[in-house]
Amino acid sequence: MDLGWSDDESAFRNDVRSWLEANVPAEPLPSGDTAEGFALHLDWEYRLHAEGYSAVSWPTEFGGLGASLWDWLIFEEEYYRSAAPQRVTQNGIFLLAPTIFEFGTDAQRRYYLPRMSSAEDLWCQGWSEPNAGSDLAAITSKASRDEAAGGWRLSGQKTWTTRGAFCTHLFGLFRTDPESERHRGLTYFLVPLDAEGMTVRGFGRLDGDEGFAEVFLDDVFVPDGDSDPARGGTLGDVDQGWGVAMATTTSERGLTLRSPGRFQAAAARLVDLCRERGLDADAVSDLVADAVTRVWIAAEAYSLYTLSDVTGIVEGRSPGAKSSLNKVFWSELDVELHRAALDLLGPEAELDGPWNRGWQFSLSGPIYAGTNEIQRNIVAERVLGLPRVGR
Amino acid sequence: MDLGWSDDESAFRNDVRSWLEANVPAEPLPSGDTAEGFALHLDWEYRLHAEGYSAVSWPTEFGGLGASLWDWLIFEEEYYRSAAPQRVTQNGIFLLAPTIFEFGTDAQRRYYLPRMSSAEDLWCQGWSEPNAGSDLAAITSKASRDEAAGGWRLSGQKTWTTRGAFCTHLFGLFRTDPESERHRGLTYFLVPLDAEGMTVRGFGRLDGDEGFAEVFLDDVFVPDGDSDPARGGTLGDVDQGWGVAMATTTSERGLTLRSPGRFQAAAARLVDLCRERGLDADAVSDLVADAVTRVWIAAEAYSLYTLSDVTGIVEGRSPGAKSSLNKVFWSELDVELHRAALDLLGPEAELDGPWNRGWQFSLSGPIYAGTNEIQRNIVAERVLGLPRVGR
Amino acid sequence: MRFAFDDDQLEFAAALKDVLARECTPEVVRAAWDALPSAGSTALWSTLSEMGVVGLLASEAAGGLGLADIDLVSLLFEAGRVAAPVPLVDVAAVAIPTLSEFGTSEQASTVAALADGSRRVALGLLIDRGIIVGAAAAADLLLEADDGLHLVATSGVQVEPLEPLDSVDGSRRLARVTWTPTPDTLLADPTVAAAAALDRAAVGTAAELCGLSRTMLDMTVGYVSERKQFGVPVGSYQALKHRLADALLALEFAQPLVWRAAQTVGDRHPEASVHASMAKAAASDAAGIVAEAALQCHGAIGYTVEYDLHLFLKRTWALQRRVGDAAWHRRRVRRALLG
Amino acid sequence: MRFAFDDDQLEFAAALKDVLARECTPEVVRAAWDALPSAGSTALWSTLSEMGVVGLLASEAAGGLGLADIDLVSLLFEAGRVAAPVPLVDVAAVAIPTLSEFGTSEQASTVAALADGSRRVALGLLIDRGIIVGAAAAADLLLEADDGLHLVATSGVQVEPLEPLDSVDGSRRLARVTWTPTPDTLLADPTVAAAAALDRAAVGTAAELCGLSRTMLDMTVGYVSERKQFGVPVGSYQALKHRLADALLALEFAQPLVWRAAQTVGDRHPEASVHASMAKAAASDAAGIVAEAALQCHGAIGYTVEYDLHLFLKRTWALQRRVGDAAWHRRRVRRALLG
Repeated sequence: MDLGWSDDESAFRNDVRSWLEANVPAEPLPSGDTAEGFALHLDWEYRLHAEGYSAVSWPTEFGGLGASLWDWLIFEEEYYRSAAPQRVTQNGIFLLAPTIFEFGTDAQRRYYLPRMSSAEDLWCQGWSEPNAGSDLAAITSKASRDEAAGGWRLSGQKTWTTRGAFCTHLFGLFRTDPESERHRGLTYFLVPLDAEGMTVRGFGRLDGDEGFAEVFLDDVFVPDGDSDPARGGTLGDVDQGWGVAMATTTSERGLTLRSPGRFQAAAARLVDLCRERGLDADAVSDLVADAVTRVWIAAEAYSLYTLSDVTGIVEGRSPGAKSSLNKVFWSELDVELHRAALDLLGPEAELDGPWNRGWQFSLSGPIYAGTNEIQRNIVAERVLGLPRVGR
Repeated sequence: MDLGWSDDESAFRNDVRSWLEANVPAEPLPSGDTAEGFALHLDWEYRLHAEGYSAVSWPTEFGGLGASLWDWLIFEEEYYRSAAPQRVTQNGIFLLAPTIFEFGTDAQRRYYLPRMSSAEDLWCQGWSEPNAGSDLAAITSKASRDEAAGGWRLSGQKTWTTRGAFCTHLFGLFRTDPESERHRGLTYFLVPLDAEGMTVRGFGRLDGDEGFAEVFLDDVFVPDGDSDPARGGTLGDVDQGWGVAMATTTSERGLTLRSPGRFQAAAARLVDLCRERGLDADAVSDLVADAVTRVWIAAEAYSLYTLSDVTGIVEGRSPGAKSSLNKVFWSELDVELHRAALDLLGPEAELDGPWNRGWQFSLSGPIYAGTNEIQRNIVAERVLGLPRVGR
Repeated sequence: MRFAFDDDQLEFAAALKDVLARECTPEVVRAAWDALPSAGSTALWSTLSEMGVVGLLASEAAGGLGLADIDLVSLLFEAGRVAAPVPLVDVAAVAIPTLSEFGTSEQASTVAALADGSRRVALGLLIDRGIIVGAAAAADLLLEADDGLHLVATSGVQVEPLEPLDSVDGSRRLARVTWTPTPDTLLADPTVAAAAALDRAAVGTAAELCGLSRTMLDMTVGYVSERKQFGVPVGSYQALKHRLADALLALEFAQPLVWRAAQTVGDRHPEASVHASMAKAAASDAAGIVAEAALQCHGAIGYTVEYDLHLFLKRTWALQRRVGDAAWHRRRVRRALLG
Repeated sequence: MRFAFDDDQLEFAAALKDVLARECTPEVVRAAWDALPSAGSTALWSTLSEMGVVGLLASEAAGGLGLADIDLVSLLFEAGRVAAPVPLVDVAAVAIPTLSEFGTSEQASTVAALADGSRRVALGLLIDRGIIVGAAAAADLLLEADDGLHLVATSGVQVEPLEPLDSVDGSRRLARVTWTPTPDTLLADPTVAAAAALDRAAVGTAAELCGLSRTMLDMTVGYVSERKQFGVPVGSYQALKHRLADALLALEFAQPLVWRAAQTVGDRHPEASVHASMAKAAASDAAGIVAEAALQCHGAIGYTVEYDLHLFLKRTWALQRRVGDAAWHRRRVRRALLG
């Protein structure tokens, strides 16, 4: 047990903090899930990249700083503490990139990663389809072989694609073996959204932002493997896309998407709100104050749990199915955090401000990245070892 | 809507209250689930019966007062408010009797009911078997035809029989069709525990009382139907026991077992405890006081819900599957009630007193009479109409 | 003892339900999001006035039906079921009986215009920290001050709309009012009136929350019975079944508290305020439970504005903490219980 | 930064686990229910003393191992796993370090006898309202009064056993002590000592609760994987799966708070008391959640005293509210957070 940071780590923290203090916009940017807001967020991404801060843990050749996992945690803590803008590049940097690192060829890594960290390429995910949500293996979008052209022709529909309307590329699974069922016969594709035959339609989200898109593919050509990365390609082996995708969804559920810094910073803002509102002497406030305290403790627990996970990873132990515990915990913590905020606001909770928007966004946590029902099944079956029979 | 009581009803309430004030033992009796305590409870049953109070809603010919459902509710309210002894006859009076009223012959009603209300016959239930708990249809105890003797020979084992060691009779299901499976081919039997071949073994319960028994049947003879009620018999048609039993379990889950008076009286005792302990100025007490208030509101809600049910029954509408809502609600209310009490007691909660005993007993509520998991399935499928497929 | 609605009440509610099914479709609710300044749906308000719903509690002399709070409560439930974008609670459940019972004769004389739908009142209780819904469409405001309840002409005070920070429920236009109370606008029995108005607003809001909950539950049951994943309807999974069973449980046991409170508030029963608080606490909690279950069981589709669920979710989130949230009302019960 | 136990700690815990599996079977726990006056299991106490567990925090000069709170915490977890009926928290986690650090030299000199197992101390903090566990088997009592912590000879005070109203956990013999504090029994730094004793008792109890929880969870997973109803293991039902997943979730996220607190309490970190309170609050809540899930998932068999589960349930219910319940500890965190 060593709960302190090394001198180098502390120095890194100071650098990051100073830079953020000098550079984070004084006024919060408008939501990155609207067209105007997205443009402003892109500017921010360029500035991060110039400093090597857009993907600190990546090797420098790909635009990162080659930082350790510990430094990454420190960066994230400082990032959220400074209330810096949301990362509109997160689907690429945090979800796709780990898969490219693991399954991509050298050519793919060299082509895609620098464009991703510099926000030149903006990736959205194409997992869900109208009839394949929780049941990802029900995918029907298909890719037919075009032997002559040396590639595939993609057709079908993807939906719930966050910020799809503002992105440049899509990653997702398509059925390459027409005879196959369920998770067999799928291949992982990388597709530019400006390819011929692609149509993207944005639509509205609960919290008022136009953050979702449907993507329609009509005979879209994608070349084999890494033969021409600029036109897209396949990632990993043909018909083996399920295994490749699972690596991505694990990172979606695990450490990378939800760093503890986010919840500690949000809990700190909740504590500020609580102080600001003042604790009057009556019992309502006591109840809310207890809820605020619960949230604070939970954010601490999440942070310590992550430190324990990172220690394990650094020492070569894999968290495995336990990442499902993480996902359930942070998503429900986020809901409780915003519930406490609305309770503090009382009749003002219905105002369309940051806390109510945050509340609505928090409610998507238990739904996306594998519903919490599915995560609890995984915990029960793969961590506790309960029998799989039945639903 | 009429939230008042008639003059007759108020007069009945006054009579009951006066009688209870004069007769309820000043000191609580020792638990009726121990041998000594059971004997004292039997004395109490005799006194109730002498007044017509052992089964107020039954016709006078069977030992009741012919009271309306409203009068029954009033009686129960007063009974619990007075902290009168638990009813050791409840398995007979509240569970078996409704089935005898519905499925018994005149001869059976005339023989069994008066003996039941007078506590001469003491009934225990023989539902569960070692491998048939929640899954009642998995019963393997069997009854073989003895044509010559005009009856059946019963063999098998029943378990979790509350107060079985102190009772005189058992009711339960036995498999009369050896070829049958699941809920087909079962028959509802009434069996004296002193019949040849019966063995009863008591065993200990969580809260320290010896309240459970296992009952072993080895070739026990039971005559057909109502041919010789003193030696037992069958209730309803042969091989149709499942339908007969369901009528009983509905009443176990529904109104009869858990009258609102019980929870209102317990909530009132909780409020007394809260006042007695004093509300100091700090927040812990505020949290507990809020929990006490929640319990009080829930007890009120349960009472009103029951008034609505009874109005429906009186006017000829059946509550049906909604009785599963009742069971989940009262059993979880009872747990919350005792949790609040233990929180009030703090470090003294671990003392083996009435509140801790009550806590332990309350935890059996979500288990017995159909686990709350099964009740929620029923609510989802039969009240909400969700699809039955799957588990 | 009889704890059930009578035939007249059931028939009126059924008739209203039919009318609302035609005249308050989700499209009508959506349209109210765009109406500026929002008067909610004016066509619907006319219909409700003509049916006698608005003036239900007004005396026959004032053009009303002379009925009681208990007669109105199941109509408010129906209004909640369709998320009706109209101020039934403010006008029909609160202003009309409050002015009739506790107003000066001049104030009481405005009731006829309220009952026939030609005039509206919006409610500003202290507990809502000065936030008023639909003030711009109201001729008068029923405003609470430290000395009790006042009836103030909207034209005589400063109304500041909360734009752009309006309600998440786009059919609700919020404003704050700046005014200086003077004795001439006080009701005849101002403090009793304020207390009664709070109770009535709480019970009326609770009834609407129950109606909203019922619809969210119905929509969800419908959706999960149809939507298939892994080859079966998602509603056949036990986790979803139990979550929806819990949602129903919360709603079913909140409703009787609301009906009881409507009866006793109308009767001026000594315990009426406690009953009103039990009702609002239980209904607020139940609606919150139902709303979260509904969104979770819908999955991503519930998270889009193209799908109707969000209309009900947002109204629910607004009303949950309106006229006191569950914790506030439990505290009121607790004070009665424990001192 | 390294948030994990080191190899020495893991090996010691594994060794202790083996010993306890042999020497602290459920039969040993049951036997402690009948020992009068309960000294818990004296054979087990000897073993633990010989292994160095009891004296882990005592200096080597006092016959101990000179280790720190963080080294002891995983051993307390193991003791919790088998519901060990011995006063490890009172003696090893609290009395030894408290007397060593804050006692007079005479008081500190008793540590050697505590470390070798020949002498015991029982703890009476104000927060436990004077209820002491195992006072009759203790030579001395570490008693908190308004002026701080005292070390008092048991023979010099009046010990009233709480029979017949003893603990629901029959291995715990409870007593109340009547005494008049005098300055000569005070520790050298009495108020700091009292505060540190509370923190250590909270963290130690939290660790035992985590161990108890782990066992209840393991027993339940085993049971529901075997027990069949409706033709399949009951553990294949989603409702049970999710309930046990929630139980695991509560436990997994409580544990790191407990480990962290053990480290910072040993370090006399300025935030140590807040960390201790977070640990006890989370562990008390988690243990309660696990215990209820375990009983419910077992069904009727969990409700019998012939089956071992009840030994763990009852210890859990006792420790949950010992040394402050979850609400008390959250309030302490809250005061640090919000003032």
